[in-house]
Amino acid sequence: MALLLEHIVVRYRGSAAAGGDLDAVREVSMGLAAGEIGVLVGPSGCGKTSLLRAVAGLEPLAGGRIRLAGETVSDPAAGLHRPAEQRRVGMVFQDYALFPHLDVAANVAFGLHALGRAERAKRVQEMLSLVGLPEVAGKMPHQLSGGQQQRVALARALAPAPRLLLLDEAFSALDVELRERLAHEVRAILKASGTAALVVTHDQMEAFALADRLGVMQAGRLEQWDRPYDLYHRPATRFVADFIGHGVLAPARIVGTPQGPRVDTPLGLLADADECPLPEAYPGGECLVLLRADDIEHDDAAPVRARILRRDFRGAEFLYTLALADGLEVLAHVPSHHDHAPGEWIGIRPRVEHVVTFPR
Amino acid sequence: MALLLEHIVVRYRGSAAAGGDLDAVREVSMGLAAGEIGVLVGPSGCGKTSLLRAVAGLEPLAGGRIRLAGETVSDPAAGLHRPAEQRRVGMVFQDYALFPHLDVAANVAFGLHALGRAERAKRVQEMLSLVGLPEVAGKMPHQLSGGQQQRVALARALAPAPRLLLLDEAFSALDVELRERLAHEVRAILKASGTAALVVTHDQMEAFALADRLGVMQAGRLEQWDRPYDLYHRPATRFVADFIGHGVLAPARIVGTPQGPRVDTPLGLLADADECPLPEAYPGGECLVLLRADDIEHDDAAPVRARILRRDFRGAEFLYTLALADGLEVLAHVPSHHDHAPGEWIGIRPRVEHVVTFPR
Amino acid sequence: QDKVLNLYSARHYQTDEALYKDFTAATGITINRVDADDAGILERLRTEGTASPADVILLVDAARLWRAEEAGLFRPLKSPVLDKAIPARLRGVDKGEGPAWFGFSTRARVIVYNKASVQRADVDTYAELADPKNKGKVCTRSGAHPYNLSLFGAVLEHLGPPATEAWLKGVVDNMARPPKGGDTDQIKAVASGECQVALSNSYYVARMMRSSNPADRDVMDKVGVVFPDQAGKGTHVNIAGGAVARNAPHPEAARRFLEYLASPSAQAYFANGNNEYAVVDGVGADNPALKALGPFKAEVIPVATIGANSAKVQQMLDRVGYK
Amino acid sequence: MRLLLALVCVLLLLPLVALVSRWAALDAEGLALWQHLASTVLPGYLGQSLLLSAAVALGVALVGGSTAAVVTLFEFPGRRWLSWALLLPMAMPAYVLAYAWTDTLQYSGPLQTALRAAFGWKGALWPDIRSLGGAVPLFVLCLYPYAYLLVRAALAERCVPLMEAARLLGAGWWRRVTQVALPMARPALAAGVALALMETLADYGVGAYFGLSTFTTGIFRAWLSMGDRDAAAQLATVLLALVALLVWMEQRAQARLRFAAARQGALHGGDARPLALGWRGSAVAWAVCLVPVLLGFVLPVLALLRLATTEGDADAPGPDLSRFAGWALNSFVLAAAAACLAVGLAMALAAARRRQPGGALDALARGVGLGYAVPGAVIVIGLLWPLGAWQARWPEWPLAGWLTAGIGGLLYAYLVRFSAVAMQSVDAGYARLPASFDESARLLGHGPWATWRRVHWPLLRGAAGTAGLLVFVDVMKELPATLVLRPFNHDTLAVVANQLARDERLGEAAWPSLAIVAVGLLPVLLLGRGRGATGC
Ligand SMILES: Nc1ncnc2c1ncn2[C@@H]1O[C@H](COP(=O)(O)OP(=O)(O)OP(=O)(O)O)[C@@H](O)[C@H]1O
Ligand SMILES: Nc1ncnc2c1ncn2[C@@H]1O[C@H](COP(=O)(O)OP(=O)(O)OP(=O)(O)O)[C@@H](O)[C@H]1O
Ligand SMILES: [Mg+2]
Ligand SMILES: [Mg+2]
Repeated sequence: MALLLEHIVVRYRGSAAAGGDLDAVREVSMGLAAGEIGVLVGPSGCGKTSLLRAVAGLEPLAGGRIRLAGETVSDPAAGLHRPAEQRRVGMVFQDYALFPHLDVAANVAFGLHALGRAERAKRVQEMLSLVGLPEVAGKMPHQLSGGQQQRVALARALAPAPRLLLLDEAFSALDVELRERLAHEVRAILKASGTAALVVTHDQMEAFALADRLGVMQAGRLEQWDRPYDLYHRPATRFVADFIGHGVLAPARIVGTPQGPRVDTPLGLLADADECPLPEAYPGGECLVLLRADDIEHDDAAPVRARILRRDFRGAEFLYTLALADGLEVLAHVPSHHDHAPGEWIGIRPRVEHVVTFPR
Repeated sequence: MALLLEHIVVRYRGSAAAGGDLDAVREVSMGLAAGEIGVLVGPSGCGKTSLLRAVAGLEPLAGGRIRLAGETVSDPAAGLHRPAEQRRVGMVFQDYALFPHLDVAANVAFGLHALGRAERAKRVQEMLSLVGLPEVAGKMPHQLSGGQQQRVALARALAPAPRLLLLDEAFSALDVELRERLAHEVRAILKASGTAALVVTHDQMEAFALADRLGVMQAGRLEQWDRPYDLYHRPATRFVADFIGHGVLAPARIVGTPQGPRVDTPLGLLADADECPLPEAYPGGECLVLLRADDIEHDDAAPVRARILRRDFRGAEFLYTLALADGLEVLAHVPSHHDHAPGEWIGIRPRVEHVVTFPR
Repeated sequence: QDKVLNLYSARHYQTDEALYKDFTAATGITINRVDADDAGILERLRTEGTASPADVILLVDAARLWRAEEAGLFRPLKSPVLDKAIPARLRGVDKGEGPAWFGFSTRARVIVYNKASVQRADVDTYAELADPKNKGKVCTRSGAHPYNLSLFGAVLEHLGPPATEAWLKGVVDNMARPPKGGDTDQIKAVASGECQVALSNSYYVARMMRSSNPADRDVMDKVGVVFPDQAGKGTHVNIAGGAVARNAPHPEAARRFLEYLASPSAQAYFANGNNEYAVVDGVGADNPALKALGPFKAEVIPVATIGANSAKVQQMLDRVGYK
Repeated sequence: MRLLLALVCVLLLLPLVALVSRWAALDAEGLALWQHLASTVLPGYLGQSLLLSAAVALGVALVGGSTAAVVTLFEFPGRRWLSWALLLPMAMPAYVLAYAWTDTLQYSGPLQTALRAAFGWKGALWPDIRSLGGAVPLFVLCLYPYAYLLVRAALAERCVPLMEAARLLGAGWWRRVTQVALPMARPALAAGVALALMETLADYGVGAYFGLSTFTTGIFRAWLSMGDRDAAAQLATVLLALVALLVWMEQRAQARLRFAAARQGALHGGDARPLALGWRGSAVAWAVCLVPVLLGFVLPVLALLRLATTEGDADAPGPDLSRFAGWALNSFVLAAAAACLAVGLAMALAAARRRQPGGALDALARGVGLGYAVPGAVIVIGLLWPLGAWQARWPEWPLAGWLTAGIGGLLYAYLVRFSAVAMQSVDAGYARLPASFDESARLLGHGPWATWRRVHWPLLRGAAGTAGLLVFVDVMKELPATLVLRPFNHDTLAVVANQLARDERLGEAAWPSLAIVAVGLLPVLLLGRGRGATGC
């Protein structure tokens, strides 16, 4: 394991006036193999940054243990805390933290003090090219745009080839195109060098694209730590189901049919779903079922009809917020050539591949 | 017009060493009616922040003119520059810029000095509730997470009810859910009060959802300023076509058919497309056609086959990068239950609603 | 034969340089010197203890000389030369090994007054400074200054505590303004009319009388000088003196230096260079200012008593509000 | 390293501890003395000291803060020149300023005499400057540069985005200055005012000359007149406790702010654009800045020159240049050495505390910071006591002899007293570095030393320079410790000036006083030239 967290706790001491102590990270455990990229998502203030800082060695642990490449680096029980500068961990901060007194090249070269002058210059150029800024080497940080600063910070963190890379919303100030390109290239670099990375992002697309392992945090806890596909299709908790993608949890009942158990939803029986639980799983079969926006198809011929409450243009498609006759709201992705106005009634049909249910 | 820019130019003076002077914004013209929300997107460093700063009065213009609600506020030719504090423009900065010596409530109240004490307190609570942070009023900024700080900055900018609101990546540190909710509520507030807003974002989904007018900037120029739907489906320049959404520009030829002109692409004739230009529009009909990822359907029965180069999981769907037999690369969105491995050949079919062509 | 002499001096007179130069020229002994205020010098000496490099200590206040002797910082010296040259009342008490210190010059605490507004007869005793007839006329430097403390200590010896405190109270009541500044400032204040009567050391008066600066002579034209208490116990006199340090590494050089200070040439310097009264009889008669001030009757009082009184005096000052 | 620093701190605290330890010597006689003091003069001492320090603190905050704000936040013709000139009064020792102004303004001085002669007026034309009311402006004039320097540095590095945010929220320049810029500079202002306050409390020269009954005067009376060193030490500890209380209160009030500044990205490399002023604004700016320079430097220097040229005794030898060079060199070497040591110590302490806040080192450093409030002569007592005890205990190791044989003892005393000055300046500088800089450096493999060398030092050079300058001029002006602890034949300008002044030869004392000012100006010039007004 390149990185192993065991029940780590990060606590901020606070005055009673400010609400007392706060456990920003609670008993989080997870592992990352060499070359793997882990991604953390979660609502604002859920403790992502705090977790990264603990891994970097910038916050002391209040409990648990952190192991980097087999070596224990934080273990408050044993009084162990390897200082940040000895962990060989690279980090890009949410606020970049470029050194204002150094130009871009010197910022990037900062971690390369072991290298010779020529080699260092070469590496700096290499990194700056990687982040698409080969020409700004001589500028000062304050002369750069937000996105450019972020990229310089990334180049600086990558330059010394750390054994673990921590990225805290490192692409947030970049446009989609650049962000995808960078994510790809960083991914390639990490894979080639077998470097593990732990990435925080708010962009779920990016999370899915980048992650070997994806985690969802909430209020300091890691709710699920899984492969992206599984996390999307088999969310472990209601929170994860709700947080990932667009969807609603609709009341449903599991019924036995000759073909096996089926889920009876306000949109009708889910026919071709895998992995349907048995009716006995819930009292009376009553449960909640996850209906994602892309599980619902627009089909004028469908028996179930819904009224359009809101329509959000999203480029390739519209996101419709729909109300069934009984008032239940559902979401649906509809290609953008189906252009219906709010207020209209349209036919919809569920098309759920993976049934995800929770107790009511 | 709530905001009218006429050929504005923003220039940064630079030493020769740092590359000399730089026109960060070049001859940009645009208008926003009262209550309208304009959104600017564009690659990192294209001048979005500079444009916003010029509108706010934080950067002097090197040319052009800015009018706010009919009143000229910047006009270098006439030597006019209304100071920022007199423009009644609210702005949320890329780096939040909360006052570290004031607690959250005092930060939000900063622009409300004209109000009475009780009224002020009320307004502060109102704004904090709006951004979902009613309980942090007494905290200091450094005790908040990145996203919380961003929301406080938003509340601070909204509190004095400015006549124009400028948001510079104001939602970038928020998770999708919160971001969508906030965008909606801000939108509602702006609409209700007839306040215009100019928003910079990197999230195209957000741009589409928020914008009444959407603009794409590149290298200081405003390439297009249009309604979102039009911008997506009728990009004015190759750059816009490329930048918005996922797509490729494929070589094509416009041919006359009995049913009228049609575009002949490597994927076959685009059958049911509107607005196809006449073959005479390009020499020999040779042109580039925009093929977006959602213009291409996976259909095993289709005659055109492509090899999967890369597959990116994006939650609801996969983004496939495909190579045709002749080597041309195209992108396709495919629902995530169609799970094919890289290297496989699959059948694809174009389904283009709006034909967008450019000269080769 | 010692070739150096280490000197701790509280004499703050730049003109003393000449004195030291002459000594070196005469004896070949070079002088290493530190000068500071009396209290600091003694503090340093006390701390350095046996390791002190000091040979000779020069102080400018009798009370301090006495206190240092009490603290055992001095080494008594039997010197026939000094015994002969210096009157017994200006030496430490010989407890068998010789006196612990020797006075080399004296200065009188005189009264100056504004000739235009004050009758000499109204200010010719210290007691009259407290007399209601001089109300609003008196100015002095701070009561806590050693020169004043020494004077008041002597008064205490003469009058006893209650009368002294009453006298001090009277002086405070007569003040034209709160105590501040130095003696020269008081003289100038008298001349300018800010106040009419003041206390000063004799050598400041003499110096101004001899000054080549017309402004100074102008001042002196306006003021009169009285040696107080000529009809009584005599004018208060303070002593500047020296001693051999307890752990002097060069006692022989120290002895030679002290003896040199009692020599006519050194004594003449005290009188002419610094306008002090030489302790050796007959020296200094050629200083025109001192000559003009004329001979006077000095009070005779054991230095030890003045030294022992200063703490008591300070408390009285505190009580009567003499700043 | 931490241990070494802690050891140094303990060493520097020794004299203070020695002072406190004198409470152990409190006996019946001592108690009686305390009763005497409490029933007679103590309330007066306390009252005058509090009044004086409150007024001086207010004045220093006003003059220092406003001048710093004017030269950093606004652009007007002559701004750079003024921002340099405002440092000049710093080179002027308080007692010299007191002589100069007293001589000019006193009843018997040239001005009043001439006016009386010319117009036939009688009596005092204005209240005596030698009073509490006169001491306040005097202290303000020579101490405001502390606040000015620290605030100027803080404002020059002020956070541009914050000022912009305030503008967009409709705040005019007055609100921006008072509600954003100055509060952000508050740690610096507080540090400057604290220094001025401690210096005021520790002052003896002006207090004695003006006949003030301050606490320090009381300490000296107890020591010199009553010969009671224990009482003096006990009084000094009361002063210490008072200052400690003040410092603690201010630190508590600032705790939140300091932390905030340390976490936020407060330092912005961007160029802070000062607001251009019209001619009317420029005139006001000139007035605000010129008055302290005139009153605190130009006029006093002229007065000194007048004194030196007209008051001198003709038969006294005039200024002897070769001797002046020697004195100046002594002064300079001492001041420079002390400045280097103090700045080095302050930097090391600040770095160590930043890396690991809280704990014993913090407490020790705070204690060392109090040394500045103790009058130099009292420090000397506190320093000599333990030395004397050592001497008595181990005569074969004559520590005291060694220390006074060279400049070691002097430097020790200077450090005890002036470390606080360097620490305030350096700490104020550190408070402006966001923690994320350190964190980035650490994550890039830099240990404490490398981080210091490559991040802290380049960003703190300004603060270190300021610290050095402050210590330098303070040592130039220092008197009591220098007087007592210096080695043989090692006179400094301050010592010589003092000798002449004690001999009431103010005319001649004017020359070395002017020389102090001149030598003190050297680093001011260097610092002013090396960096522009907004540079730092
Ligand atoms: N220094 C601190 N002192 C006290 N509380 C803190 C501190 N830093 C963060 N917190 C609190 O800890 C919680 C977690 O903060 P953290 O910065 O880890 O969140 P996050 O997941 O990174 O959020 P975001 O996505 O908004 O950046 C928040 O509630 C925050 O207010
Ligand atoms: N103060 C400055 N001095 C010199 N050049 C600057 C300055 N600020 C920005 N620039 C340059 O101007 C260009 C536009 O910067 P701007 O901040 O407007 O970009 P942006 O579109 O906001 O980018 P991002 O999306 O990365 O925030 C960039 O090339 C940047 O390097
Ligand atoms: Mg965060
Ligand atoms: Mg930007």
